[in-house]
Amino acid sequence: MNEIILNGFSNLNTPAILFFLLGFIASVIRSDIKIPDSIVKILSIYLMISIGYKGGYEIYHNGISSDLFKSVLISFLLGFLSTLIVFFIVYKLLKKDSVNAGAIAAHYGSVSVVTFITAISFLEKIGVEYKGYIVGMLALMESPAILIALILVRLFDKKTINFDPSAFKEIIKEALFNGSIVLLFGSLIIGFINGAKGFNLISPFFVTPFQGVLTLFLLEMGMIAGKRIEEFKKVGAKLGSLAVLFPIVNGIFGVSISTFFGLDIGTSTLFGVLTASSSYIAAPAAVRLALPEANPTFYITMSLAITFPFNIILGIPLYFSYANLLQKFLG
Amino acid sequence: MNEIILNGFSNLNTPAILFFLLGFIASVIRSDIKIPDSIVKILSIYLMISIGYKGGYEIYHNGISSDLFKSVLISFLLGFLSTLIVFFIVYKLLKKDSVNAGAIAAHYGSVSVVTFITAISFLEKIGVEYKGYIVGMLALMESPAILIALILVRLFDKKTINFDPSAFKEIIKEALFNGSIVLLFGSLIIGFINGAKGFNLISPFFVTPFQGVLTLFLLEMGMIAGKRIEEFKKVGAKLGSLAVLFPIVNGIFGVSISTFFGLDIGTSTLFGVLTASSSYIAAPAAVRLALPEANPTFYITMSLAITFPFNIILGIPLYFSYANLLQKFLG
Amino acid sequence: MNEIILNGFSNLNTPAILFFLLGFIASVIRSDIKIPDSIVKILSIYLMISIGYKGGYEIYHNGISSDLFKSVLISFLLGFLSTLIVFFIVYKLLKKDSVNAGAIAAHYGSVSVVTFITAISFLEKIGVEYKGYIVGMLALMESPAILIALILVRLFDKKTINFDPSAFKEIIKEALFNGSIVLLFGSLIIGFINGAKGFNLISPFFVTPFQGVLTLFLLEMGMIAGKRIEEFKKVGAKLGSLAVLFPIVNGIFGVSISTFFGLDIGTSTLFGVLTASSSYIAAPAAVRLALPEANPTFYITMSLAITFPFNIILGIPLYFSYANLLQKFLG
Amino acid sequence: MKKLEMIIETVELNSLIKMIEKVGVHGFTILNGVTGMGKHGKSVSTSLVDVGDYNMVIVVDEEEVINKLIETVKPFLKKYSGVMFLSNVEIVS
Amino acid sequence: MKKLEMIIETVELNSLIKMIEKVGVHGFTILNGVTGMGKHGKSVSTSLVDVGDYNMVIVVDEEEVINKLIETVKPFLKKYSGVMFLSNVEIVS
Amino acid sequence: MKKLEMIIETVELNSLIKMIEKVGVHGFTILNGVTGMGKHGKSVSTSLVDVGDYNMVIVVDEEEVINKLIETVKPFLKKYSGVMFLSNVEIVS
Ligand SMILES: Nc1ncnc2c1ncn2[C@@H]1O[C@H](COP(=O)(O)O)[C@@H](O)[C@H]1O
Ligand SMILES: Nc1ncnc2c1ncn2[C@@H]1O[C@H](COP(=O)(O)O)[C@@H](O)[C@H]1O
Ligand SMILES: Nc1ncnc2c1ncn2[C@@H]1O[C@H](COP(=O)(O)O)[C@@H](O)[C@H]1O
Ligand code: NA
Ligand code: NA
Ligand code: NA
Repeated sequence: MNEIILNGFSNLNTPAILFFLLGFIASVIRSDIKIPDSIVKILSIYLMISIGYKGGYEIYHNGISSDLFKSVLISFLLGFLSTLIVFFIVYKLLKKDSVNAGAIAAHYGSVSVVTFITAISFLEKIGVEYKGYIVGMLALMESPAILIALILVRLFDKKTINFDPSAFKEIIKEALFNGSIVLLFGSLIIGFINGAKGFNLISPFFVTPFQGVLTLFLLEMGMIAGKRIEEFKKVGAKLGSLAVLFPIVNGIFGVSISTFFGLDIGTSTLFGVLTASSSYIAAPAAVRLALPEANPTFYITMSLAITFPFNIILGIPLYFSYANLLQKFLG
Repeated sequence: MNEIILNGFSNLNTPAILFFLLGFIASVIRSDIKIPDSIVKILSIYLMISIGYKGGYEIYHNGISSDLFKSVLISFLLGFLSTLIVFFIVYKLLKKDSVNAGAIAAHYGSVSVVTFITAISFLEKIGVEYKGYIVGMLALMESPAILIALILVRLFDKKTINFDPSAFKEIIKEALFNGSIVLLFGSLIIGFINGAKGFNLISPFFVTPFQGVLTLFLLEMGMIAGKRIEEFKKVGAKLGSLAVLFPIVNGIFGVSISTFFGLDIGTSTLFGVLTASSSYIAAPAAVRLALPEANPTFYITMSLAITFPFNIILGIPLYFSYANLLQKFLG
Repeated sequence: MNEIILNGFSNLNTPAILFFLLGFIASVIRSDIKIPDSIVKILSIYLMISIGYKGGYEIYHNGISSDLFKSVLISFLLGFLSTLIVFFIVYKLLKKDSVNAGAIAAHYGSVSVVTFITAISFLEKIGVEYKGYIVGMLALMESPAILIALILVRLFDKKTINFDPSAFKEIIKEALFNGSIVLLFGSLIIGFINGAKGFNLISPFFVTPFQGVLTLFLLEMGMIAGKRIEEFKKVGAKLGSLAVLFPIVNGIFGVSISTFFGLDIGTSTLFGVLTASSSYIAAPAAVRLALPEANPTFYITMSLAITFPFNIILGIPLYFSYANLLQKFLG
Repeated sequence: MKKLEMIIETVELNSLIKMIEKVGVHGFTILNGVTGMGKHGKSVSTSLVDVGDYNMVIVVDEEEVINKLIETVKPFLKKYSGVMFLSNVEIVS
Repeated sequence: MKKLEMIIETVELNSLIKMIEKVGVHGFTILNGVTGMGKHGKSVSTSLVDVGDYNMVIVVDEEEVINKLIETVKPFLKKYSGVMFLSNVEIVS
Repeated sequence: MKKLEMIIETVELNSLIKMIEKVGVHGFTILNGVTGMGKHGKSVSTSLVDVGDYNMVIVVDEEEVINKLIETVKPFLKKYSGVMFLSNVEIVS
């Protein structure tokens, strides 16, 4: 247990985390640092290209692992189960209506790109290896949970909801050809095809300054989170606590399953992080379209203002420590 | 001929070209990657400063070549002749009205900065030298074609068009003090004045990450091109084919003239690229102002969605191979 | 005196200064280079994080100097006195109304981040050391002058002005939790806490390309300054000359005080630059809110179009030379 | 001539445009960068989550066309956030 | 129903919103990216200095609410740059 | 008082402003970030090509001033893309 706490604190003293806290504080004291929307959008595109390309280059370098197909399976399994768990906790235990339960489940079943990227940085800093194709799993896990959540709502709420079929088609299309999925897979493939020559060409832009860009992005994420803390009371103590409980349960669950399937510590940690993380870009947009009756204050605040900070500050070292313990215990 | 095809394919396996294709595909399947306008504008400013500054530093390093005045002459010659060729093909052979013929000619007589930059990257990758002052020729060739095209329209369409003299004055001013001209020449001169000290100071920002920035820019160019393919039918098969024919004719023409004038392979290739390329920033803005009756679907789609991709994917290695053959053939 | 002139001219042949001039010229000849607002904002955030973080790392590296408390005192002293000087010159000698005098004084008492950053680059280029904590002084000197100027207006113009107390509260809050203050101090503290590990992580983004980013920013500053020269006649010859006189007087004053307090040449120069520089971001916004009757043409044109260019081109080497002379003279 | 100003969330803009085109108007104008407050509370636009960005769409046309458009859009606005304002206007030409 | 369009400088937007909320309207809409010319001259917005950026704020409500709002905002507009336009409009729902 | 709303392409904005200033109005307001559809088809704005960006320019003034402005702008709108809407409005002050 000492190790966990130690890692947690060592993770705190990085530029990225401290700038996240700075953004949070700046926003709470209403200081007027405003990173323009267009910058936030291009930073997020940059991070996805970078992480995808590096993953592809990694595969080019180390070859496609035999674990690949296993991992695809794990991805779908984890996405499916975590959506289900969250839905039933909110619907059955909290007695919320199925629409809000589905909206929240869609977020927790899906994934957060920046949480994943922060975890990769964490592993690289402490020198732990992981499989390059995991970036593909990130892309694979973004959309299915949203579809599963919508189906759950439909099953449990036959009367009030009548799905607009054209909206549903829109959602399926979005689930497959979502910008971040295309960008992640596209960059992965290009990184693989380009090999070392291409990597050397663009790494001064897409690789070397990466940590600094992530730091700038987390400054903005801190400000976004800080702006939302006023809404904590609207979310309530129960949902608020669940926003901490969900990532812990899902994270431990994700690490366990992938360790049992025989994956290495680094990759298992990342699966834990993916399962623990909750979406705040793809899911809110899809849910707003498909479930307009759901309350955005619930899902956006939980995902962005509680689960995200929890994961990048405490969650990541926690899942890593657990992956370590489990691996030692098993082997 | 094998060499041409080989070069063409080796050029395809670069990050820049593959991200162009990714952008194109993303846009066709309506994936929602949106690079904000403000980012596209600053990337394009960055590329111009970078290319201009490097050109100026090159001149500082290697001295002003005796070919310089020859090249100025070639620039005007090529700009003038290619505008004329395109105008008469569209006006006489295609029987389009003079206004649309002039609008299209203005685009093909002028040049594309990004096509030029991609060609520079191509030459640097395969280790072929070129003269640094050629960046100045890029700047010289941007505007004259637009003026020539307007004069052609005026000559062939005396009755319907009555030029608003104030608009014409505006266009002349724009032709001389256009943003990209000022930026290219300005950076060239500063790069020359600053010498090695200045170069070392700003190269970590303006030179080292250049390839990565170009890659990001081409991702967006691919998306812009992809968005326009629906309009292919509106453009029609004839104009569509011309959008491939024009660059080939003009490119071969540009390489030939500059080789006959005794320029080296690299510089001749770049003159070929400049002549083959068509404008999609300066020309559309000027034409929209001066020839509002011309159909933008024609000139924008041809220039942006056909000629630009053709040039960066197949054209550049083609003009290079031709420059090679011609040089061998002549001496 | 030769040294001053020499330094002044050597400072002119840097990318940053020459791109400032290019921007100025481009704007005067109405060339249409437009750097989007969102880019200008993020560049300015980048520069503040970078300068703050480097300052913090510097302190981590060299320890907190015993001069620190002395410097805090000097900051407040210089801010207070320079505001007072400017107010009385404009109010008593120029016989302007107290509202316009206060508005102008608020600008000259406060500081310009980019002037300061250009001075840091100047010192680093010629290899002169300075104390890292001076970045904190930059943050300290931004707001007090604005408050002092408002109090002066209130004292000298009891009848016409009745302060809206809620606006005043807003201004006090803004003075303390202003975005740039939070960003500068925050980055300073993080740079100090992070130490060498954090510095290595983000320096490829926040340190290495710094000079290039500054150059791009000064291109825009040049264009902004150029756009305002038409308003020179509205400002008039008297205020126009004062916009050159104020920085010289304040700069010499700032260097003198800090040298007498025993600070080193680099740090004294920077105090001179801070006192000489005038605000064009924080002060205009605050003044527009608190003194809507003041004429923005006066204070924005003076600060942005005259004092800023004067300082970065001639002022910085001037204050440095004076600091040198004074130091030799005294010791 | 009637002028219909519709304020709707950006996520629904495409659907609205489709309806407008189906009804067949002579033109429309879209304003970007719109935020506000209404029955659904304050708009919650942040740089990252597009939810809460609004657009204003203006259509000027003959009364019957506008009425047809209103009938088409009404059920949509029952479900999603948004309002419509109707006024008199003249097209100058 | 009355529609009140207020054009004010961005630096004063927060104060205006507070007044609107105090009066208690049913909704309002804010348009960004507004510039113009009026009694205070041309707006001088540049990329760096925010002075001179304007917003348009639209409130549609019953006549008495709008009148109350006008009375609240009037003294404010005496001091700061800005204008108000009033017209007739119908809320469709 | 009359309110004239003109929607024109950004490339023509400067010319329009010059006309407005020549006629001599008391003020005008420019809205950025406008797109739409009209007789000239859908606006084709992309990040790189500015053609197809529109602005809305609003002028509120006395009827005769607005009429003079309409007569000045009309031939311009015959040639370039754009429309004008006229309505009644009251300036509050
Ligand atoms: N009474 C109103 N006046 C002006 N704008 C309104 C009004 N009601 C609603 N809006 C606008 O319409 C948007 C959606 O309204 P609602 O669906 O009622 O939340 C709001 O965010 C406002 O921008
Ligand atoms: N007559 C008018 N018509 C349209 N907009 C106006 C008018 N008068 C003022 N405005 C707008 O209101 C802003 C502030 O007006 P003012 O305070 O009179 O300078 C101007 O910059 C314009 O955007
Ligand atoms: N009937 C209309 N209602 C609203 N906006 C219109 C209408 N007609 C034209 N517009 C606007 O004016 C622009 C230019 O119109 P046009 O020149 O007819 O294509 C369009 O892109 C629309 O933004
Ligand atoms: Na998850
Ligand atoms: Na050409
Ligand atoms: Na000062």
